[in-house]
Amino acid sequence: MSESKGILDKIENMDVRIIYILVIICIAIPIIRPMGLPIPISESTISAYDFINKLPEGSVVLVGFETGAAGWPELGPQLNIFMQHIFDRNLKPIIVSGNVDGAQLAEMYTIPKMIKPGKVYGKDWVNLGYIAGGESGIAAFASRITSVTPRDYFGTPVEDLEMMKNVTSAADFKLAIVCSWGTPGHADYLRQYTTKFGVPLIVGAQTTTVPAIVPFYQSKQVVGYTNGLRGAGEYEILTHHPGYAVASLDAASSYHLVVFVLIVIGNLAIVAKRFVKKKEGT
Amino acid sequence: MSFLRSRYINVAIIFIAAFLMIFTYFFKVQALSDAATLVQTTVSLFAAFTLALGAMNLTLIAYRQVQKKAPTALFSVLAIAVMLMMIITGLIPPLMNSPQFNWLYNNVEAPTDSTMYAMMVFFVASACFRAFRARSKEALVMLVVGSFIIFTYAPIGATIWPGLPAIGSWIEKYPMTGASRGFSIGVALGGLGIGLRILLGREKAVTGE
Amino acid sequence: MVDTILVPGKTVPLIVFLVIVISMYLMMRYASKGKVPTIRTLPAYNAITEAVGRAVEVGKPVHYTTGTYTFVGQTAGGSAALTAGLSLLAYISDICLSKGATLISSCAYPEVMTIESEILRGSYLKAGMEDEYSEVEHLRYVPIVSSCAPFAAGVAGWIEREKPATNFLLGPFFFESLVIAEAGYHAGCFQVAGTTSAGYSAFFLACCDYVLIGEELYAAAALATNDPIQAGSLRGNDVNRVWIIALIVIGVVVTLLGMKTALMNLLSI
Amino acid sequence: MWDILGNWINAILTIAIISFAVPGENIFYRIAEYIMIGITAGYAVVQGMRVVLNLGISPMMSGQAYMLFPILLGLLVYTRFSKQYGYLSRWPIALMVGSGIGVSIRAVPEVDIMNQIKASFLPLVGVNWDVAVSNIILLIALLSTLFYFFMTVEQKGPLRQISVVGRYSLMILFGAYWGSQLMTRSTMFIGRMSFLIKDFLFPMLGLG
Repeated sequence: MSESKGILDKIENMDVRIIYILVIICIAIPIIRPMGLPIPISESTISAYDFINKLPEGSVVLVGFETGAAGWPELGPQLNIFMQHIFDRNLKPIIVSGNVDGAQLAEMYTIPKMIKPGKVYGKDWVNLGYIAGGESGIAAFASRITSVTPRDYFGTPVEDLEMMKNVTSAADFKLAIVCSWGTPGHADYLRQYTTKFGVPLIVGAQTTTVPAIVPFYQSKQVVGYTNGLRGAGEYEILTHHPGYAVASLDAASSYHLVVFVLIVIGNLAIVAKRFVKKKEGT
Repeated sequence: MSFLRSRYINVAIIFIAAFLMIFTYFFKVQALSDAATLVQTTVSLFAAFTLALGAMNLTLIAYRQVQKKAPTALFSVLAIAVMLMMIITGLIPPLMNSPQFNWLYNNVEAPTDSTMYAMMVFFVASACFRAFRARSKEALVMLVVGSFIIFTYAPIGATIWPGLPAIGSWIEKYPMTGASRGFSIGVALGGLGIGLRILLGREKAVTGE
Repeated sequence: MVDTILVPGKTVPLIVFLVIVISMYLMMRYASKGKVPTIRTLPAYNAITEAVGRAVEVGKPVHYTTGTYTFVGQTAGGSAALTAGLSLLAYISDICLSKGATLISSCAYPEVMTIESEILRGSYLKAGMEDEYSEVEHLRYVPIVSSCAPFAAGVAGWIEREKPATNFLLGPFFFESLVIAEAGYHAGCFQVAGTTSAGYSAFFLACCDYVLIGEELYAAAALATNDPIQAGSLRGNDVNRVWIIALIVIGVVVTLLGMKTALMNLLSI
Repeated sequence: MWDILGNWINAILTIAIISFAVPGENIFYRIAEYIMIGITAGYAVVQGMRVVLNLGISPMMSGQAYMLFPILLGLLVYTRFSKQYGYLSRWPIALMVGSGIGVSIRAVPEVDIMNQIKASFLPLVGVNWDVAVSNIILLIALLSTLFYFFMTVEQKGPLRQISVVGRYSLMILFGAYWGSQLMTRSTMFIGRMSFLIKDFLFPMLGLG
């Protein structure tokens, strides 16, 4: 009896490093050899896709790269596929970021990959760079764009950009997309763009913030959202551009499975221990 | 000049700035809206100035450590050296866009930052192992809900049984939305309360003694 | 006149705003005139003394952090939690000094560090030990600039090395919450945590001995400062909660009666 | 050459930080920790300079002379290092705090309170029974959670029961947050592992 109890104790107080090594292995294997599990498409992704698909050509869309390098593995795939869809539909994106390095990430990782031949900077898309000052900065940007970004990311005065001739405030945006990993995030965008100027909002969410976004989606303040890497994968399938997200989701699945098994083992150990105790008691 | 040190100046600045922002949200008066935008531009500018404070404090700490020959001094000097490297490459024209700067960003800043975040994968797993144990009824609720949500978000859930994500989405759409609303309404009220206390100068931590 | 300058669609929000602010102001005034509301008991708040006692027993320091927020350019919720965390810092520092424990606080922003330094110095002054306070020894500055990763790394690493006996995490947190709380758990710290973010409350429930969930953090701060104004503003929250609950119930009943559109139109002015 | 060196540094730093988990805190992690602190601080300085240049100095040079005033006020931030004039640094901070509070609380009644209340006027009749039951559950969760946070009322008797339901609703919320954590965190780690395996290890071994 006491021997089985010893094992159970050991399971309950397992060295965490065993868990850590398991995690590394279960994520590495599907990266090396993907399994290609099917990806069902969520309603919220479809509603985001439909909204973008129905915008008239040439509409100005604000895209908030509200992430740093660390959030990129999750938000990058979403931003990339949104941008690709935007370019495919001949919409005109304005890139901004309230994060110090968001605009740079766009220049380094998104534009070179997603740009279509024939698109001209300043005419078909612009990058207005970093907005300092958190929500205050966003509020100022919304009411007059040049008040916080008089020059774009490359140092050109905004008035000299052809696309910005008729775009002076948030009232000229037909849609705002925000992919954020903290502040500024969907809440700031909702307050400053949606409630103040009535700009429809699509959120490219981190999965962790989805529970906070669902209430806004239910109350129709957010027209659609994509859920992390999973959402990016769904969007890649919807737009027929399967890429990084689709390929990486298998690793996510295997990680979830391993954690679930760990949870089950932990609980079985507790239940078994109670059972052993009871038996010893009688 | 002692009146300059009084905290009432701070309170007055805070109050006027906040009032301007709130008033122009509800009412349209062109002159005040322009003033509000100017204040916001100024705030953006100030925020940019504060970005350098971290570097200054870091240098100060490193200096003190070197002076005291503290055991961490060497590490602090390393941090300062890396910091200077980043600043110098950043200043090479085109500002913040030189190949050297981008190289540093790409190969040092981005990987350290994102790997640190990625470390959570371990901590979440081990914390799950510990948190999701049915020690009490409350923990049991968390465990069951958590498990359904796990299989709602991971594509493998639907492969195992399509019912799993369906139940998970239902939880997300109804009971969780309800609780989330209740929680955030409360936090929003608390935030308003503190905002009001700061505006009235009752929060000495913010306005100074 | 009012019609011409009021932004369309903002009438009801303005009324709600005024109702909340005025009711809160009135409750604060009542409280400051001596009608201080009682705050319900919070086990996590009562555990603070026990936690400090633990540190005295084993002769190890107490670690404190308010997380990676500052007052500048952040949301109201974050500022509120940070203010609450700072109030609790003053309270906990007093307890530490009276029991003979050393408190070390980690902060992420220079401006927060300045404020914490003032708080700690004040606390030492109150205990008559002002000579023993040193900013270098009792405050750790771990800068955060564009992300909280360096802060998380710096604090977690320090906890692994120094193994404090008690770890307080009270304030607004981002992802560093779990990194620090896990490090504290593995270092065997007695942990008391509290934050206003739902996501990070969940983390704390897993790793910490006692947790203040959401508004409980504000309540704990009011208890700690013994400030009637703070207690009054909690009462103000409760008063507003009453009408919010009532409005939801009325709305559901009106919807049952099939007159939802009229009500929605009324509320959208 | 630089590309290869960069790739190596990238990989070494990544592994050094992961080594905090397995085998545990060590000298390599510590070096990476301080490099991280230094590089982010440096990045912020340059970014700050650029904003000051774009937003303050170049408009000032091109005619908007009044921008000199905010620039000088902004410099007051640095007086905090002086004992004598440290109080001056509170002024720009006060402006930032005031404006920050103003813009965030002005929309709270609408976004976080009214719109959420309006979205809770849910139909209980005239819809399918399953939707009706679901809506009732949502309302119970919402009202009981609101109830749980009554702070200045000692909760006894039936009030206590409602608040217990509220506590369970909160556990549902927290359970959901937990579940969502796994996805985000695994995604970030997948990003790093993809780099290590596909962009570093494979090319080195001459694979795929």
